[in-house]
Amino acid sequence: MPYLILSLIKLLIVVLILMHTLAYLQWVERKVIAHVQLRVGPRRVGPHGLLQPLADVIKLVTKEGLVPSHVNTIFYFLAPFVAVLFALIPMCLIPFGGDINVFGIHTTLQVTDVSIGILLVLGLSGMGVYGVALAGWSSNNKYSLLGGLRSSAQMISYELPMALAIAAPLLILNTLSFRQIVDGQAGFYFGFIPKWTIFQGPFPQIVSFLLFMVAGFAETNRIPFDLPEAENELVAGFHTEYSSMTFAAFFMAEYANMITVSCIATLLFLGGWHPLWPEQYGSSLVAPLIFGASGLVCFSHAIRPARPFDRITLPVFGVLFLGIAGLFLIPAGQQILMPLFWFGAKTGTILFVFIWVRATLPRFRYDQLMNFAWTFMFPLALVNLFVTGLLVALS
Amino acid sequence: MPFPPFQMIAGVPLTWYLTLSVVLFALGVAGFLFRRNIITVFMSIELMLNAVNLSFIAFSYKLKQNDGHIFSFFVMVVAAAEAAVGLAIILTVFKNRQTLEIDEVSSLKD
Amino acid sequence: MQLWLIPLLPLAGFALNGLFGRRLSKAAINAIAVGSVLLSFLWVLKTLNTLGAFNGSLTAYNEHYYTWIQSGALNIGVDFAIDRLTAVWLMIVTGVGLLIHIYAVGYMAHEGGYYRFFAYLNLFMFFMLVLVLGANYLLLFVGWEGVGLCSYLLIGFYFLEKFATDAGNKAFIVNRIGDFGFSLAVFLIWTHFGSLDFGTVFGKVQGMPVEPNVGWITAISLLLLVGATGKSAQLPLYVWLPDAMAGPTPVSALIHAATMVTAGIYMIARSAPIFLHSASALDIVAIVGIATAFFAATIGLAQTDIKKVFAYSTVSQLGYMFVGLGTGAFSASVFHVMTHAFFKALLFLGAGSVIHALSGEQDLRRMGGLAKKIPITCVTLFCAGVAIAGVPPFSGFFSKDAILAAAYEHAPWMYWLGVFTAGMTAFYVFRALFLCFFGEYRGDPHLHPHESPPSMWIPLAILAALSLGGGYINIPKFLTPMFGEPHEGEPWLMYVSVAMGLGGILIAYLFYVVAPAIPEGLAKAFSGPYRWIYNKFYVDEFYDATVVEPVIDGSRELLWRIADVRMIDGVVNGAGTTASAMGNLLRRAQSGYIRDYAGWVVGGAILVIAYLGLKGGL
Amino acid sequence: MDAVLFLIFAAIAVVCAVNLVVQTHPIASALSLIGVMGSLAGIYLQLGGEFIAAAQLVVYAGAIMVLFVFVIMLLNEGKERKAKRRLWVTFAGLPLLLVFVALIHNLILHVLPPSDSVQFGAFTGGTAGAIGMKLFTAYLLPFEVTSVLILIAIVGAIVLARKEVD
Repeated sequence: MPYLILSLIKLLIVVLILMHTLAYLQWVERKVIAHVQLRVGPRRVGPHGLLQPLADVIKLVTKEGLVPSHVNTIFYFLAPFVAVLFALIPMCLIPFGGDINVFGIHTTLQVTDVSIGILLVLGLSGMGVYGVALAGWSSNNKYSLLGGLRSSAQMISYELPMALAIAAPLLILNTLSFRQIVDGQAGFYFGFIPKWTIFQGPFPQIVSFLLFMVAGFAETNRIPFDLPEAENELVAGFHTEYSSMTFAAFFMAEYANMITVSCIATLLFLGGWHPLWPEQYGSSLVAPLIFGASGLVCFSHAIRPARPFDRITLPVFGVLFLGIAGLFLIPAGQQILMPLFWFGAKTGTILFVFIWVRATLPRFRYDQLMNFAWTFMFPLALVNLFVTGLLVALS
Repeated sequence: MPFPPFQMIAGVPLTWYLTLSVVLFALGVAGFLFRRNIITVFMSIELMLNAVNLSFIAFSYKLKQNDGHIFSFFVMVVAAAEAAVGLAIILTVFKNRQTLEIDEVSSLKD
Repeated sequence: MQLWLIPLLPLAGFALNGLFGRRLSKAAINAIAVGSVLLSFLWVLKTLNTLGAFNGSLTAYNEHYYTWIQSGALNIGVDFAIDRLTAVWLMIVTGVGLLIHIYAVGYMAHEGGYYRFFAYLNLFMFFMLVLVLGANYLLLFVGWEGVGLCSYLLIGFYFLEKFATDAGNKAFIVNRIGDFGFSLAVFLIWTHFGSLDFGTVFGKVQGMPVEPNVGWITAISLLLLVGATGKSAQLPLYVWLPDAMAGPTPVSALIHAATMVTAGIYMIARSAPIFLHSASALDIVAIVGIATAFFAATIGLAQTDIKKVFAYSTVSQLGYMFVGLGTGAFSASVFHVMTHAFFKALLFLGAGSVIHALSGEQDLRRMGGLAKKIPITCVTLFCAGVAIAGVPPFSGFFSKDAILAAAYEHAPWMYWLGVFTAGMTAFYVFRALFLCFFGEYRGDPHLHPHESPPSMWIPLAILAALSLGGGYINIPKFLTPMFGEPHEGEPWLMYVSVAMGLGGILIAYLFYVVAPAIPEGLAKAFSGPYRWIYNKFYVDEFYDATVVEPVIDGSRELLWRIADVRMIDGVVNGAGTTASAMGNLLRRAQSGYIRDYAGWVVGGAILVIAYLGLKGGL
Repeated sequence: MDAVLFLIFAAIAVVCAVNLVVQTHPIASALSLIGVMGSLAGIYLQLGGEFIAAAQLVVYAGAIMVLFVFVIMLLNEGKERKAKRRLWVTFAGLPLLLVFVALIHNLILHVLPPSDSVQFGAFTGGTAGAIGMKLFTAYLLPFEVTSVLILIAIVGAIVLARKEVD
């Protein structure tokens, strides 16, 4: 069955990319926060600490995974597994680009296209709470338990505004399949305003986009909503008792969830892989320009290197970047890479916002968190949905 | 029922689905009868509901109408409401009696 | 044509006053109550004018609003209809009603429950208009019961006095008997004509032959008559009307003289086609009428309460109207209804004005010599007197004369009895008037009678004019298309009745102005009959003994002690005890453990499924 | 292929259900119930009920069971103790249940011909669109009524579970 094999290949690619993204996302986070806080961040391992993630992985794997004696073993080990599982599965449903033809095989840049993709993603990400809750409960420790309770309460509470916020653009696009969602946002108003749902008539979905983002922060237990792992109140919340790989699993889960949320936001509100402005204004030249520029920057640095081995590494990267820029210029490559580039760019921006917020905002208090969900976001989402529905019905 | 080999039948016989739903339902009943933890009993009820849903879906497949889906949708809604109220009740029971043993809560008798 | 506006306006007035009256100022209440009636009067005028009632070209007009009851063959709509009969009644009800409302503003000025009174009054107007406008027997019945209710409420208006509430109950209960007959009649009409619409029913009746002897139509007619005797206070159900005088005087005038009590007349006149198809029924109507007229008049001779006198005179006048109906002179009796509405309303309002002047005194023996003190009232009352006495050319003369003529054609003895009654009427009315206005004042010396405010005497004046000139409104001619040509009697009949009327007046003058000694002497000489008459022939006592007491005892002993306590309570308690006994047996099965119950349920389910399976041939 | 998938899902469902019954710890039961629900969602997909499958995941597994788990953790009331009495329920119940299953199974075989079988994608009436269309036309009133029901349930739950202020 070519279909099965094809899917397996795609799956493999997605997993590889995802894993590296996870690892390097963390590097990016550390770097960004460092710069926000006027530090330099990791730079020991590799140039600009580029090999830091690798080091971390090695550290986590080789560390001794110690299991506290009082935990409920089965669930203790089940929990991180569940967390990672339901963090990774949605990735199979997310399209990264349109149809492509590689070596005569016509396929889509997506592991599988389900007609109810968005619903499934919602459901699966909803399952993620079990990981946290189980972890908290099974490690038989009041801080963890509190963390678990908090996270489950928080996730239930924020799933409602999230679902409502998702429902509004779906009303406009009138489909549940990611592919059609993105197709519904193709084109431009007056030739330059992209038809993304945050701009699209009859009712631009800016409100629901913001709601979705906030709910996304809460769903992924990110600052300012990271109550389940509030160090200063609960030691480390639900993963207090976890170490080495099991801890790493939760870490991965959290970052994977971040990526999922960003992807969904991109697909649902920011027009997926559709360019920011139309082709004829040269939107397809952005990528090569950026990569080319960075390549040149590498070379310019290589002229006066900070460290001796930079004389070797920087040119390598320069060549790499220039090569990528070149790939973007040949039509075949462009046809495959352009969508990926735009998609990546938008998702990356949102991820950057995640990190930025973490570096900036303080943490909520728990009651504030709940009140915010139920007394502000939920009604707002309802109103937004109502207005959208009304306008859609009218137009 | 003799299992026909796969290549002989196209697809899965509908009866399997119904049998599955019966088995699940029976297991739900069993949970209701044998467990003594209120929450577990409650969950067995949910299990029964799910079994019934399955049979709804199966029959609506046979009849090629989606009314069954709608019924099971309503079942879900009612189950949600039931869960909310039921769990609240369980909380109050626990608050008042410090136990979840269903046999301790036998004030129906008098 | 918006007929519905006519009754709805007073209803609106009722709603406003009834709901918010407590908080409204008296001026506002007056505005609402009188205004609503005024508006509906004006609307009646406009409607009748557009329908051409005033140039005599009125034809039946019907409006259907919606289907009220629709079950099987039974189809009852809310229909309002106007024909000539209705037109007359609309004019009477709204016109006289309006005057009495205005009068009441002055009369009730110092009473408590002001807004309540006017709310009830408006409600009464609403029901009366529904009664008149309704185009089928059920609507008629609705109005019928409604006015009964209002009469009950208003008789018992001073509900702090026991006699008032008693009188209210009496009116209500006695009317129940009549309404019972009426409803039976309605059922019969439905069963035999398959409809309740006037049009359909009468249409079917036309096709039928006149019943020589008793038959269905007669039964229906007689049951209708029972209803009419209840509402219109005829023998043997007249007893409630005199007591109804416990209510405020405007009520007596409006409800118990001018409008409601004539509902019976209206109903029979409306059902004329049915009655005309049963000779015997008509005879009975006439006999009831004449008997009532004579009987009530005799009682009226000796009453000392001014309102009671007029009450009995009302009963007796209603008797006249029944005579007219019974002798087939429908138009004549409708004519009399109108004139009677004028002068009897005037009598009551005048009496009210007198009572007002004497601040609550009603006993003729404690009046006298008021002519100088309250001249306007005096004059107007005498206008009414001559009108009722049938002195030509005043209104009473025409209508009464028409009736008597018809009575003579029907049966001379009725004529003679009627004429004699007319004499008595003249006598006792003028007796009352002389006692009230002539001679010297016999009442409480400390109180100084004063003339009533204009809001009271203006209506009096208007009514006086009407009762003097009302005879020239030729109702019989107006009603000709419905009831045929009014037949002229020989002139000498007229002379006789006029003579009797004048004679009655003269005797009254002789007795109570010239030589007041004579009546006492007579009373002593014929003390036996006098006491009988004075005590109204002990009719109330007779009813008490024969009807009321047995009913009360029966309900206490039989229904309460035996039926209720023994049987019903026995059954109920028995059920309870049996149930608890069963429960005691069954509670063995109730272990209180939910899982046991679940087990039972499962077992039952399995049994059911097994049964179904086996039945399905498993 | 269909059969294999079905057997996998069914196996998971049955095993989880049995686990639900035999486990003495509520949280284990809860997790196994979630397993049942997940596998049922798969089976719904096979039967063409894609919307219901999603709803199963979102509503049942995603919301209701979370509530259960939440409450279990909140009360944190350890394992069930050994049964002291009322053993007759067990002894009478098991055979009864077997009879029950056998009866209905026979009934099914009796009623349905073994020929009609399920192919994936043979029934497409279960899409969100189709369901929504029917839900908001033919079943509008029940839908509204259920919404009222939920409202009542919310109020009831709050009233029951709120702290006594006194």
